[in-house]
Amino acid sequence: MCIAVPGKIISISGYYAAVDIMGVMASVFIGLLEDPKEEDMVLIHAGCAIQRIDQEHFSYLEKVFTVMQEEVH
Amino acid sequence: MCIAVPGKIISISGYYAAVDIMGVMASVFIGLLEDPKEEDMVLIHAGCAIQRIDQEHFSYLEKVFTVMQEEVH
Amino acid sequence: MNEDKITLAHGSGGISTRNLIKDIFYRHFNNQKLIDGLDSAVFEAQSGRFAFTTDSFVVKPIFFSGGDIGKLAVCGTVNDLAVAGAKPLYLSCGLIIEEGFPIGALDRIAESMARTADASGVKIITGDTKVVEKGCADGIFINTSGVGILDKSYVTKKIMPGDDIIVTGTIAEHGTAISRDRYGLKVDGSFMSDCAPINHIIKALHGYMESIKLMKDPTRGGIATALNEIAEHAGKSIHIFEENIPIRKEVQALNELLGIDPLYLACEGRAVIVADKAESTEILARIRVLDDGKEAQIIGCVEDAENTNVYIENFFGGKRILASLEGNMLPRIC
Amino acid sequence: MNEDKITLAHGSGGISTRNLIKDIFYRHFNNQKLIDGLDSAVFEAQSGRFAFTTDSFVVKPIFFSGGDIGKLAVCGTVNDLAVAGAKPLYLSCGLIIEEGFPIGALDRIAESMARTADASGVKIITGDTKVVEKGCADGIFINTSGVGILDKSYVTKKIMPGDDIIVTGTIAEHGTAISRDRYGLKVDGSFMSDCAPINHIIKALHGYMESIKLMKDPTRGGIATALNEIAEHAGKSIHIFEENIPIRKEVQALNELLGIDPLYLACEGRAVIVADKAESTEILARIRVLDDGKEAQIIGCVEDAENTNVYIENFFGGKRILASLEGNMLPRIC
Amino acid sequence: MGNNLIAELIKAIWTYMAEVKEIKIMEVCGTHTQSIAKYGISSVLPPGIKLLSGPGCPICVAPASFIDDAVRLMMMDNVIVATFGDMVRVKGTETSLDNSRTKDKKPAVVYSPLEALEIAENNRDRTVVFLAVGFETTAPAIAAMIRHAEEKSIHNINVLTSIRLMPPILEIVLEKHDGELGGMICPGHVATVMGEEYFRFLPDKHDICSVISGFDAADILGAIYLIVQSKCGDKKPELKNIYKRCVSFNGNEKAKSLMGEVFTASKGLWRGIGLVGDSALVLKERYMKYDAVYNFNLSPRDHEAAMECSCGDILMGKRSPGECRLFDSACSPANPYGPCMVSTEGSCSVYYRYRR
Amino acid sequence: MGNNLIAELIKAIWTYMAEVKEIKIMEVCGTHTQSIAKYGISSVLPPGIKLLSGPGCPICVAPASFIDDAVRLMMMDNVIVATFGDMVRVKGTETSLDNSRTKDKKPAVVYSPLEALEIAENNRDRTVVFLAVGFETTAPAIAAMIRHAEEKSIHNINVLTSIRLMPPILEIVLEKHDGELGGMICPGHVATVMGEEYFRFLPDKHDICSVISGFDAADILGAIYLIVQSKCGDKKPELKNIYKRCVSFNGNEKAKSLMGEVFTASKGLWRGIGLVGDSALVLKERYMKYDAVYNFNLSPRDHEAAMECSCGDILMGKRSPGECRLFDSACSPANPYGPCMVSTEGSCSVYYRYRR
Ligand code: SF4
Ligand code: SF4
Ligand SMILES: [Mg+2]
Ligand SMILES: [Mg+2]
Ligand SMILES: [Mg+2]
Ligand SMILES: [Mg+2]
Ligand SMILES: [Mg+2]
Ligand SMILES: [Mg+2]
Ligand SMILES: [Mg+2]
Ligand SMILES: [Mg+2]
Ligand SMILES: [Mg+2]
Ligand SMILES: [Mg+2]
Repeated sequence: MCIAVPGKIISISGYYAAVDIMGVMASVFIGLLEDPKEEDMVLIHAGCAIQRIDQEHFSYLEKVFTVMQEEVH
Repeated sequence: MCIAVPGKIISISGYYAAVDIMGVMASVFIGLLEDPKEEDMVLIHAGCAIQRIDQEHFSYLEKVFTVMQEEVH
Repeated sequence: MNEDKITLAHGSGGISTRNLIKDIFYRHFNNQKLIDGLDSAVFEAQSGRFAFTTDSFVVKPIFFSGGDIGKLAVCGTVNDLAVAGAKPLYLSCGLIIEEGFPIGALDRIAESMARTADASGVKIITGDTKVVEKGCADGIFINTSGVGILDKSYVTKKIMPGDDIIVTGTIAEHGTAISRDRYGLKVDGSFMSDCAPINHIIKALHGYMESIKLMKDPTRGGIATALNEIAEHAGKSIHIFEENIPIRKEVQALNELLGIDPLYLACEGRAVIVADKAESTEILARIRVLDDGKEAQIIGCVEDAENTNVYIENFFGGKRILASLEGNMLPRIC
Repeated sequence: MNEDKITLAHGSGGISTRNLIKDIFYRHFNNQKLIDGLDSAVFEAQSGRFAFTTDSFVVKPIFFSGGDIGKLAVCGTVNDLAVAGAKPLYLSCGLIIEEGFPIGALDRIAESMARTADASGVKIITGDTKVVEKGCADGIFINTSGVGILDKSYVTKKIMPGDDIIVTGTIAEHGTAISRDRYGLKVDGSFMSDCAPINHIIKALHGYMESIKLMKDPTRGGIATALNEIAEHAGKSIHIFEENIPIRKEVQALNELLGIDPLYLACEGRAVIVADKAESTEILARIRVLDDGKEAQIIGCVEDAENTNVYIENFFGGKRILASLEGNMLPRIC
Repeated sequence: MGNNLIAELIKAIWTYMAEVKEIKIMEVCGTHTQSIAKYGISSVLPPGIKLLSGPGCPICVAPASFIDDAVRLMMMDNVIVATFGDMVRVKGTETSLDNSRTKDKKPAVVYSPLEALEIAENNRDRTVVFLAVGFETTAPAIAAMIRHAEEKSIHNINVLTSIRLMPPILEIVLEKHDGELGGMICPGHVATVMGEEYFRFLPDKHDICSVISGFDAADILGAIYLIVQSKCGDKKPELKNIYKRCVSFNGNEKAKSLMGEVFTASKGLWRGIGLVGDSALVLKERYMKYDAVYNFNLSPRDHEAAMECSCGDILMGKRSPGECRLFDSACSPANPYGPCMVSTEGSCSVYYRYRR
Repeated sequence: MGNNLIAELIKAIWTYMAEVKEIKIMEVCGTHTQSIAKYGISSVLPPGIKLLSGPGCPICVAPASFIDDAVRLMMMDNVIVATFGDMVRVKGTETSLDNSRTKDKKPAVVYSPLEALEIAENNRDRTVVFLAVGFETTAPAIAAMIRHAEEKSIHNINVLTSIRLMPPILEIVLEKHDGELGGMICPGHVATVMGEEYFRFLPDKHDICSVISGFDAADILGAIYLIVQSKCGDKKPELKNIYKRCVSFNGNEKAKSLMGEVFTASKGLWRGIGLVGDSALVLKERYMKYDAVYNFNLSPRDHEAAMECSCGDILMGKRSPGECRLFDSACSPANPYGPCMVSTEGSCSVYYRYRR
């Protein structure tokens, strides 16, 4: 129901930010975020950043999987 | 200023008549004529018969010309 | 087909487009070159000189007395090939259709194209269908392009003073029928477009190609415009005798009623032929034995004035210049 | 030209039409066959197999990133001839113009057509101009038809399981650029139509024609639709490897943003080639040495399933059917 | 004599012209102008005969503001403008009906005023405005249409009138010419409606030989013959009627009374000429409800901005079209600037097509 | 492990399924449905896993009367209807925006609600009606647009809302299923906004193993892995979040508070399902001036005529699209009848394209 794509904030100007989405620079509304900053990775839906992406959790699934599989064996 | 063509009344129905204009049958308004009749030759302008044509005067110019030319010689 | 209107999907290039093409065009145009064709159709031909032409058709109304846009689209291109001295071989059909156009009407048009193509011995071997949004076109537009191979004995030749000018039939039939239909005029009488392939007429003149200098079909702009184009092409003036121009009495009458000059109204099944004087009467005779050539006439000849005007002379010697069409024809009353 | 808009008189067939044709088309297309042509253009050719194709172009916007309707109209037909294995020779140009269209824009379009024709070595030798009332068309529509002569060594051949499928460059460039321009998306990045003649690519493959089974240009409906057409033509299934499809990162990104599948977006300067496995890598190498062939890839191969489906498989072995386009592509958000 | 008549007439004209040498003849009616061109009449006449075209095209003389109003009405959502075809391409101050046209808002071209009424009957939710243009010939047809609307209680028909009368403008023409004109060919169809007597004032008051003529080649040549002949010897200028097959002494009484019932004379603005008293027909008070000027609250037409166009002089026969500096540059049939170029029978348009 | 993760996940799933044999898993989100199809997920899974698609496409569940109103508004002269692309082809009772479109009256397709506001700014003489459709993911963007309109005093923007909430409809789905479902893949982007806790009720109240997942192949396979794994041995159903990179415990507080500021929950009509209490977001009283229903006096949407379409059952996972008797006859992507066929992520449309 809600296509969203990740992007990186390059520069901010008021409610909008220039965001790099896999090489495409788009103007994205960032008024839904608390204190957005340049370099932040954000999730973009309907032209709005709806959340900051937590890069620390990029491999979360892999970690969970590894732990669980190890438990079995 | 006023293109008009001759035609012959074929049949009458109220304010309108079927008129034969050189082989074309057209519906023509005849409300401007006093007592129009079938077989009448009429002069048609803007979809209206504006006058009955007096067939007796068809050769009027020719007659005038002949008389005048004879006068000279 | 469980839908009755053309939708944008029919022009998307996807499944709907393919189905439409199969259901309508493959069925009616039905020939192997079309069905085999992918991006292009393929045909074989011997060495020679080829004729290539194109025309788009935007006629309103789409269905008119004596024809429809499909018949017209085939005749128009067949005739442009024919008057170039070519035997028409293959046609393309490019459609631009307004969203919402009735599929039933499209089917009738395709059927009419197929019938006319058959009658003139050509095949429609490649096509394209585009659909545009409602309001972005007016019903349907058809482009046909055509390829033909030239009669070996025919080349356009230098037009000389004294050459005769033949018209193969009565003029202004198409333009008059369309005007009548377009303006919804309440007149009876036989007004039918002359829309027809004329390649068989040209074919009948095969033996005379050495004496034929130039041919044209007097479509848009009528015979007046065609004659002016010939004069300009020849670099000579033309002298026409008004009395000799074949025109039906009813056509004359309706145009007089409307204040329109029939010399500027389109023919869609006639040719104007410039022929060497020495053979022009024979050529005329050859045309007149054909069913649709009975009304053919020599209407004038080429002259050697210093200009490229077309002069038209009437029964008592009154002469005027017959100019090319300017603007459009509208019914006049004043 | 002292007027700056197209009027109905420009389409009347009279003097205004003639002047327009001379001022714009004779000037830009400037070739003797066009100028000599009366009802048809005439050209000579040797015996052989000829390709004939037609397409109408109704693209909006008329001027887009990387091209315009005129360039597209020439490329489209040149490429349809090229992928049929033909050397493109001559084009026709049929215009339908809405009354009020700026003559300046028409001039730019004609100039662009002429430049593209030059670049691809074809001549526009016959044309037609119709003008329709304001509101009866949307700006300008262009039909081009084309004639080419087939490479003697090329015939379409039976497609066999194991044949490779090559695409000559990155996909979806045209469709993406047009979407960006049409919806006025506020994104930066290099989005340019790939609109270009590809006949020189096919020409470079002259030595390999014995090994080439079929070629297609994946225009309307994109590569997905072209592959389905090939599968249906071959009566075989096709297996594509998603990873091998050349697509620029920005194009991928913008389409992800819009929720559009780039496999359904038009290319206007690419070919899909079905080649015998034995020579496919050599053919690929031959394409890759060309300036505009560097991104060419073998994207999959023909299989012998019982159906004519196109299967697409991804990096982890996930497989699905890639159907033909249904309906139209619109940007999605949900 | 039959068709030979024409040859005889031409011969006689040449004979008389040996004596007369030079003569200017004005044809008042645009349809005469057109016939003269169409039949190539000038080409068979001696060079001493100069044919001038008078103010006889109702399209030519309609003021620019009339077109402006028509365009404005056409652009209204609930209005259909119905008109004779000729009016469609005439430019007003800036544009024409044709150039303002869109797919949905375009003029309905009619052949008869009664067709406009029919359109109104079939479109009861909209107002049809008929552009009522013409001279005495057309006025009865327009009057009949208004009477029909009244009888049938059709209230969604309006007329925007620019109906003009012949005698007042001819007075002005003849005043300016002051004896230069050798004769006048009178409009046969105006006379058909109004009667022979309507033009009696021409010889009686202006001492000019006048011939009421039809529109065939023989009719026109006959009129020229009579005028040229009258110059030989010392004859008093007369009114002659050689169109007796259509023109009676009193004309069409029924048509005249209908005109009188619906219209009244008023001052009228002539394009390129100006205001002329009693030269227009406008709706009588009691038919005001059909008047577009009244219903749409349009400004009265009582003056017109000066134009660069030479139409005024052209209409007066004081200049020929070729002498207008706009001719064939800013003004051509494809892009008419002045009114004489737009009607196919306007002097400039005819000159452009046939005499260049 | 990297890309190898996927291979490992698939292997593990096959291993567990040797024990589990059969399982039904529902993905609620339409974007999940689409990803599953796009990645060919089913093709790498053991045949015992049946993936069902729930009511997670906001386009699919908008009532027919909503489209009817949108079409009516679009046809008004002074209204511009702005919408996400997906809505354009959906049929209402009779027709869609697409099929009613003319050259001048067509929907403005926007990618963001804020674009609709821009259109309003640039067309001050017209009213822009934005078709505000979506779930919790989209609602904050719509709320932000309304707040912006307020701040900038733009009064010519309206919204026609069909915003739906997940929990109430999931309650209904799970009531009907009554233990048949082996697990639930929770919508990752709804959770992004609302937080992990938003779906806690699924295991707690309905005893179903639930995984909040992203949309990559690995994310989806990971969710399936976790669900299948949870069936082995006697484990208590849990809520798991493997989309931690986007989904925090409480979600986006700022977005949630903005939603709360602008919207309030209300009963909502779901196409093919009926009225569901507290399942819709509508404008709060104080933002009523932006409500198209209020401004254009539209009828409330509280019931819907029965449809022949099986959408209700499809949405519930009780039938597969192939079982609808309209499928591929009266209903296809080219001519969609029911809502599940129109969105490219609607169950029927996806099924039509990829699984036939
Ligand atoms: S040429 Fe044109 S501008 Fe000049 S007088 Fe004639 S109509 Fe008027
Ligand atoms: S196939 Fe069409 S009608 Fe049937 S359930 Fe799906 S969307 Fe509804
Ligand atoms: Mg989601
Ligand atoms: Mg192609
Ligand atoms: Mg042609
Ligand atoms: Mg032609
Ligand atoms: Mg095509
Ligand atoms: Mg021709
Ligand atoms: Mg083609
Ligand atoms: Mg093509
Ligand atoms: Mg042409
Ligand atoms: Mg008259």
